[in-house]
Amino acid sequence: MSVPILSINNLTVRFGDAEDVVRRVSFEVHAGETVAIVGESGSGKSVTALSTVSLLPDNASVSGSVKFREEELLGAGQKPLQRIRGNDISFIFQEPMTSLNPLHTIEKQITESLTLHQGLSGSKARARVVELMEKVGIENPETRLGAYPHQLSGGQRQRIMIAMALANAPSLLIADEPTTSLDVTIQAQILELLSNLQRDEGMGMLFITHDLNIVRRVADRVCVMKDGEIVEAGPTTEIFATPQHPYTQKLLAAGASGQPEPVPKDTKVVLKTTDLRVWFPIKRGLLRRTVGHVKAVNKADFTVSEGETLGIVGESGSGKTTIALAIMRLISSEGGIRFNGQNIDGLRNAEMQPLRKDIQIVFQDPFGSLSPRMTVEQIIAEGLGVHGVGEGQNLRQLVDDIMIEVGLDPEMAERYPHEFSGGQRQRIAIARAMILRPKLLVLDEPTSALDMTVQSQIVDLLRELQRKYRLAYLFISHDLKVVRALSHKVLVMKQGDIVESGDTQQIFNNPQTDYTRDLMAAALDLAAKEGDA
Amino acid sequence: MLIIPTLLGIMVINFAMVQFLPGGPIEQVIAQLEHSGDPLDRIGGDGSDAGITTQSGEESKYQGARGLPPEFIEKLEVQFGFDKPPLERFLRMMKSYITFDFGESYFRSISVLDLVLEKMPVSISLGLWSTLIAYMVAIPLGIRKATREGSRFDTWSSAVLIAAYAIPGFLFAIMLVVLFAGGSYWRIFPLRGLTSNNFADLGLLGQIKDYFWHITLPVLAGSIGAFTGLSMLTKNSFLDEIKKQYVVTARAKGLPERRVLYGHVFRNAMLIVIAGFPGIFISVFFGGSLIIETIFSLDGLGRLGFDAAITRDYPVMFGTLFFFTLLGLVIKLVSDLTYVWIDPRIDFESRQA
Amino acid sequence: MKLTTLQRRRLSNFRANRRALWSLWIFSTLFILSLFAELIANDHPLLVSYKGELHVPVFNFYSEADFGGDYRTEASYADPELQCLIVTGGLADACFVGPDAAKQVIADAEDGELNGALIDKGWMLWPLIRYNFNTVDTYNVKTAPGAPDRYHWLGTDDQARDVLARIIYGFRISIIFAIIVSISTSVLGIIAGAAQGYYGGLFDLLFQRFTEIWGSLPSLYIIIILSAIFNMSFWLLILIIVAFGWGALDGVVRAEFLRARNFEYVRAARALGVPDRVIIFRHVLPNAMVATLTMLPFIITGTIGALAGLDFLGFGLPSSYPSLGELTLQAKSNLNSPWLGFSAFFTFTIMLSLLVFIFEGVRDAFDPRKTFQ
Amino acid sequence: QEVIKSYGISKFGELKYAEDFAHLDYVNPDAPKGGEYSTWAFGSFDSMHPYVTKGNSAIGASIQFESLMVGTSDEPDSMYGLLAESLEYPTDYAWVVFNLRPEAKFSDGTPVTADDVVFSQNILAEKGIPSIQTFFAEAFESVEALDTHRVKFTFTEPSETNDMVMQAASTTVFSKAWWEGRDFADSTLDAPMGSSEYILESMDVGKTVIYRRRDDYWGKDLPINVGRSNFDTLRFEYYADPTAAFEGFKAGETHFRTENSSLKWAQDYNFPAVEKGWVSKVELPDGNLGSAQGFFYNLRSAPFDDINVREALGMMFNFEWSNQTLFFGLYERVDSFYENSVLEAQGTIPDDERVILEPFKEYFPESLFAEAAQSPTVSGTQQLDRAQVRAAGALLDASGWLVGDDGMRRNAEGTVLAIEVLNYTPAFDRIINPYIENLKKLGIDATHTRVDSAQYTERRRSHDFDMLVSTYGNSLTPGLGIKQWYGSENADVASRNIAGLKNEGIDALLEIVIASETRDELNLNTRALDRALRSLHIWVPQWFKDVHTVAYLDVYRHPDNLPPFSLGDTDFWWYDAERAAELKAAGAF
Ligand SMILES: Nc1ncnc2c1ncn2[C@@H]1O[C@H](COP(=O)(O)OP(=O)(O)OP(=O)(O)O)[C@@H](O)[C@H]1O
Ligand SMILES: Nc1ncnc2c1ncn2[C@@H]1O[C@H](COP(=O)(O)OP(=O)(O)OP(=O)(O)O)[C@@H](O)[C@H]1O
Ligand SMILES: [Mg+2]
Ligand SMILES: [Mg+2]
Repeated sequence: MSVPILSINNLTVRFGDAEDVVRRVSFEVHAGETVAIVGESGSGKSVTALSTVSLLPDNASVSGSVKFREEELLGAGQKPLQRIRGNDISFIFQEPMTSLNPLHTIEKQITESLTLHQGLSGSKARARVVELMEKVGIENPETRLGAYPHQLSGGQRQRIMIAMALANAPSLLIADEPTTSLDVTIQAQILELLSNLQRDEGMGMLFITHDLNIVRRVADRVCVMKDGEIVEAGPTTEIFATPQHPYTQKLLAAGASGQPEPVPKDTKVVLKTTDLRVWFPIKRGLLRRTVGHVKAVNKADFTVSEGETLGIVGESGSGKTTIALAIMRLISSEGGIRFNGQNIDGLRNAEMQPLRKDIQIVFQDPFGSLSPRMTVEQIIAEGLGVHGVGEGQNLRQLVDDIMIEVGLDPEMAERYPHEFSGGQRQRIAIARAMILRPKLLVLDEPTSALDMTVQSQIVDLLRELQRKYRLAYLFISHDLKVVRALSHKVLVMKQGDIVESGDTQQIFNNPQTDYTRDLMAAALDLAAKEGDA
Repeated sequence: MLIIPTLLGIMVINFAMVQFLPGGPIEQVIAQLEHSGDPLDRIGGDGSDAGITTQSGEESKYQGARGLPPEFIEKLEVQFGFDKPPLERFLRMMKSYITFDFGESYFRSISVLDLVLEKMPVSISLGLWSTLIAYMVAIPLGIRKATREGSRFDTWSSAVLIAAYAIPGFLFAIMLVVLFAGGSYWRIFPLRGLTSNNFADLGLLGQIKDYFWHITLPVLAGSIGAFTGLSMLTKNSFLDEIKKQYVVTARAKGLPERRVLYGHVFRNAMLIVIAGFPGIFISVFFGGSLIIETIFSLDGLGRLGFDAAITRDYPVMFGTLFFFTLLGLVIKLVSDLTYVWIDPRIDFESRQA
Repeated sequence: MKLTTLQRRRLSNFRANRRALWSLWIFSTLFILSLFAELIANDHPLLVSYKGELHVPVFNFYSEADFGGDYRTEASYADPELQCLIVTGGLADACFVGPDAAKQVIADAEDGELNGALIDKGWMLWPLIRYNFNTVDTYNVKTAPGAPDRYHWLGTDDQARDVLARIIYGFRISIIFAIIVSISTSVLGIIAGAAQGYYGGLFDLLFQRFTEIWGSLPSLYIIIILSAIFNMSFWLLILIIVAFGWGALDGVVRAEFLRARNFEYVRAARALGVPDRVIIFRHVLPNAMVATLTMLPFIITGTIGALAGLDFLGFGLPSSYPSLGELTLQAKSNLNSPWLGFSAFFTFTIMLSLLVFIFEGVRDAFDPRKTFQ
Repeated sequence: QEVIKSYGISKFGELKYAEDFAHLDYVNPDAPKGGEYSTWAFGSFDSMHPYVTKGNSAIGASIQFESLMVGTSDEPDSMYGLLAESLEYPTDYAWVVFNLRPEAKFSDGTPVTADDVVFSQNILAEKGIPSIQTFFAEAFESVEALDTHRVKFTFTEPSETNDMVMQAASTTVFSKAWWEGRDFADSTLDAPMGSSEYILESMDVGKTVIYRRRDDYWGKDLPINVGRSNFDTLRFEYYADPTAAFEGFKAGETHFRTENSSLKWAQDYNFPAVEKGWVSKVELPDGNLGSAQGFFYNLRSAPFDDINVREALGMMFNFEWSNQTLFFGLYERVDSFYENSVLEAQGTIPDDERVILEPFKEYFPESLFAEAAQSPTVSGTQQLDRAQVRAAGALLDASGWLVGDDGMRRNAEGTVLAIEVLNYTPAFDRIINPYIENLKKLGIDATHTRVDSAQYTERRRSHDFDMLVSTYGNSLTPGLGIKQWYGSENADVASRNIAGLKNEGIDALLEIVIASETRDELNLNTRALDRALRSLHIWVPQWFKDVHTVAYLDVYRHPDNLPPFSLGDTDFWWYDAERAAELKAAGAF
């Protein structure tokens, strides 16, 4: 075979004086080939990826060798790295929410790479940007050019990342969980796009994901990582058919399954919305006059009862997060919101505050939602202090317990958020919400960055808590499998409207609208491919 | 919108306050007539020994000159309008202010507006160039310090900056004068003024050269202190931002370091620094430079303001106060708009919902 | 008090920054020393033995009559005639012969005998520097300002007062002044700016108007008015400077808060039900502290500078106070006495460098991205 | 009534120069014309009109104007005709007529007429500097033009003395035509037209002002003008900072400098130009009356109503040390209100003074007749003299201010003897602070308070002070004005009687001085007054300077014998063009 595009040899990474987080990792990626890295959350996948083009923070010490074609990248100067970055090797970061410059418009951020490496500018660049945005499935791209990242939904931001990465037709694409926030339809579209590129341009791809379906569908070879080491590697089919390492076996067997416990009778309604509506004003000009609205949520009516899980699914950008924020009263909305029989739509901040103990949220962007200057312990324990929960108990003990429950090592309690992996941060966010034992818990894509084993652990935990404390969940996810495993009822959203709602079984087995049907089909399609393999 | 009530409030409060001020313009006239009223006397005096005065006043030419009779003071009171009750005075003042009539100085036959215009060139020169230079030097320097944190360059530049800051402004200015304009060392720059006496005869190029030749020292003296704070602020703001995720993204795009810093980090880090610009400019402009103006014998708003305060020249004081507050409010508005321009996430709404 | 691991880490991180650590040590030493300025620079001896009895003039009042002289007012210990009295055990007749002759007598009495007669020999223990900040040295200064010599290590100012003694006392007063002012202005400025930026809306609008009105008050006038009503004093000046100083931080903090309140983690904290007050101080403030922490050493030295500036304009502390501002002013008007300028300059530089380095260390210690290095 | 007609006038009639004098004694009649005189001025200017309160007029602005008659620098009070050729007045001094010189012209060539004089007098009375204004308004009944060149001043009442006549003679004359349509009370940068030899050449507001000598000056050949106004141009450069000004002088931007800082005089004149002899640094004698500068007590209230306290405090001011250490020995002690003149009382009382003072014996301390005229005690240059401190202490003891166990002086009621020295300029800090320290040694709780000038003025005028520094403005020919300074009627109003002196004996002596009929009589009476005043300890006298300390580029020349009352740098010095060329070639400027 020809020279590999990327060859990694004996890569070892350490932060400060701590233990190695990546140990003697070696693998190669060839042109036109896709190598998938799967593995436990926190096992060093992202760190490995970042170390290829020296993007780790300064306190990381890296040893071993990373070669792009024949060029050694470890210890290379700024110049060659800058030439290679973004042009030859493109990156899709795990956390699209925090990876975009908050003060630059979408257009500017995509154009930048184009100008830099291809010298495109002006209308040509703009045309290319629009084309790229269309390719990644953003509707009406022209109207979105001037938007800032905070005005986009999680999935939209992720797609912008992807568009940015593909802008220069790189020879190697390193994609760190590129589809976590995408609904299945879009996901399929993106994967299609990637494989086309691979076919047409001979692009190599290093693909990090937790979604084994995707791995099975796109990857030529798979590396399985655990605790910083590659425990097993080989052609996809081989690994899936005859996994050797116990961890691989466990990983393949895992997955959210089962069904939620039926809702007990005579339960109280915890949350009820009537005609909930959120329109974001579009402001222009020096005086910031409102020139129109982004209609994120129109007329949402639903109820959630004690011990019940309401799943919300729908395409990216359909308003799911917005609904979640609205019922949390974190953005202004119109329409009624009743929580525990109390109208909370008109409440002031201070009046809301005592209620917050009972209504908690896990944000879609876990990194952004963690205060950078607080340690994990402080973050998790904060709610306890505020609401006087667990008074008289050893707070540290409570924190340790919950950390273990979500699969985090209590040893890490004194670290800061930026010292964790994506999945670890997600679990911190879950721990923070859970520790309060709220009556209603809103989970916005809580499992997107988790590997299958941890994911099922979390699902079990949620079920367990629901059973014990009769918690109500509002569960937002693109992963229909998890939705199915957890939800009693499901809402399907499209462009701000609830297009369908009903019992989980009914929606899954007998969708009424075309949109839902397509959604299910796409999911099944993937599943089918899984079957093929 | 809210500018008018604010202005009104400012005027009312200042007017009321001045009523409590011990010694008014009349005392000042008297002090001046009796040779003890030069405001500059307060800043180190005219270099004479105590009690030894340079020029005797014109008054002494008149052999029979006497102390001030009470009628004269009554006359002054009428002249300055102090025979009327404060409320009436205030209302009159506000009425004329509405039409932008700021009245005339007590001590000079010139309208306040003309007075301000007369001092403008000096203040604009000092304010504009000092701020510009401070920003143009301090920001890149701060950024460099941030990227090379802990290096020798960082340490040394810190030391120099601190030393520069630690030299009291007036001492530094006077050192510049002695070293570069005086008669003992290098005579490179002029001692005084904004332009040469033969300014009008110079060609355009010559005029520009002459102008910059004159303002070099004052501007240097005026901006040196600002360097330090600004550089340090820039440095620390950058340090805070430079490790964020989006910077990694920018690097991943293959942007050269400069563009990462100036294109991406800059805007995020510089909110305070940039948003502070109008404020700093205004403060330098409106009289932060009293000492510089004095040492370089420049006649600007700094001296005007100080003189007005010390000599109790109320029309000048209130006129300039009104005028500058108005300007200041507008600038504040602009600075609020800059916030939004720099960071589109910013709004000024209440966060109750 | 037990430190959590985190605090210990921060501490060790601060320690690891040797420059900051050294600065802190030097600064504390200087400051603590200056707190005992009376024992270091004073025109009263620390200890006097007179006729075999010990006296402590630094703390107690003794009249000249107590040492056998004739004034009942406080003894002036720098006076050779008084020194002669002490050494000779109160032989007034022998001593009251003029300063130069008195010195002669003291030399004579060294051996415990004066003109053949045995005397009750006394002695004096002087502080390191024999001058207080307001001591006018009429004995060892030919012309003022006097150049550094063995009596006055940094020379004297234009009133024949010892520069070093004035710097020691001036350092103390400036630092105390600056620390009180900085802490108060920072706290006020941060609270005001934080509340404005965080709450926004009507509160911000009204408060902005208030700060505008407040900021427009000419502080010079306030100082004139107040100093006419009360006597200008240390505390009054602090009050005034604080009252007009907090605005500087207010604006910056407000801007930072306007920005930071939109961050996702602030939203998260609100979702958690954290009260506004706590959000402001625990979540937003630490991340909006760059400006504040950077500015703090400058606020401190700026305050010292402001004090100096006021002294310069003649509206500062009463002129007998040992102020660094007065020193710089003298330096300016006496350029041919460079020791004044150099003393002032080095005092400022040292003070400022130490503060800047200390605060850099503090900043680093609290920077999460550095904690594990 | 007899009408006297004369070419000149003086207080007591004696005139040094005869009617046909060729030139003033102290000028060099052959002085060459030409060259430039340049010096610095402090601060800034914004007006060219020095005769009204408004505006800060440029230095030398009055040089463009002439008065009816002028004085000389070697006589205390004589005046000779300038615009006026002669004057006529009756023996009761009820009016005066001036005969103008027909050839006198303003700078635009229009003649100076009686109308202009009338206009000038009236406008000054109406809008001039207030002190002149009110004086004029009170004293002058009318001014009228008798014909084009004769003008008559009529006074409100006849008088014993010719003060009013001399006042009228000093009237500055403005052009009526020029002022047409302009308001005299306004400050203006449009230089008003005058008639003198110099005219404004150019100016740069706040920075430079230059006057030029006119070739067509009408009075070039008048004997009084011979040898004077020799420079072609007079240039005044404004500096807001004294250090910059000195640098300017060093750098040759200005060429003449009167040094007022003893420290600079002693230490700073060692720059190259001095060493090379390009700049001369000289001390020229100053025969003017020494300024009566001192700390004045507020006699109106306790404790300064007690003469012992005043005397004691006076002993604590160590002039010798201050002069030596702070002023490099440049100054002389003031002991008299008429220092440096024949009006100063000396030694023990001579009989002629005794005769004058005897009737008012009861109003003065006994020492007046027993001891030498009160002079401040002389101390060592290091510390205060022990005897002196003892004496001061004894005085305070005698007045009941006794030292307590804490070393402070208290009176019977237990009040501490506390005094405050009021000040407005930092320049005095170095004088006051050491004095304060000395006072503390006496057991007095002394403080120094510095306020701004408006507040200072207010406190002084409302008599809200203990001690402050002031200078009493005296003249070699004391006249009516002295009542302002020392008269009881002025003690309780805001006037020049700052100390608040109220002494019937002094009041009587003032009348005697004013009524003096010959110069000898005046001198004697004034000496008696001086002696009496000094015995009252109303002040702590400070110092004066009996020389002019000047430095100048070695191109200026002055007559060998300078007149006593003026330095005359812009007046009768001249320019040495040869030396100038030499220096210029050497690169001195
Ligand atoms: N800046 C850092 N400082 C210290 N430790 C870090 C840092 N970044 C990552 N780590 C640690 O390194 C390990 C590997 O992290 P990495 O981000 O590579 O995990 P990952 O395999 O991508 O996991 P996930 O699937 O959750 O994203 C984790 O245990 C994490 O806590
Ligand atoms: N602050 C805002 N200003 C303007 N538009 C916004 C804002 N926030 C969200 N939107 C828009 O509202 C729509 C709904 O966004 P939302 O975040 O609710 O989508 P979502 O369903 O959560 O999508 P995803 O699955 O991708 O996270 C999107 O089109 C988004 O662009
Ligand atoms: Mg990862
Ligand atoms: Mg979302």
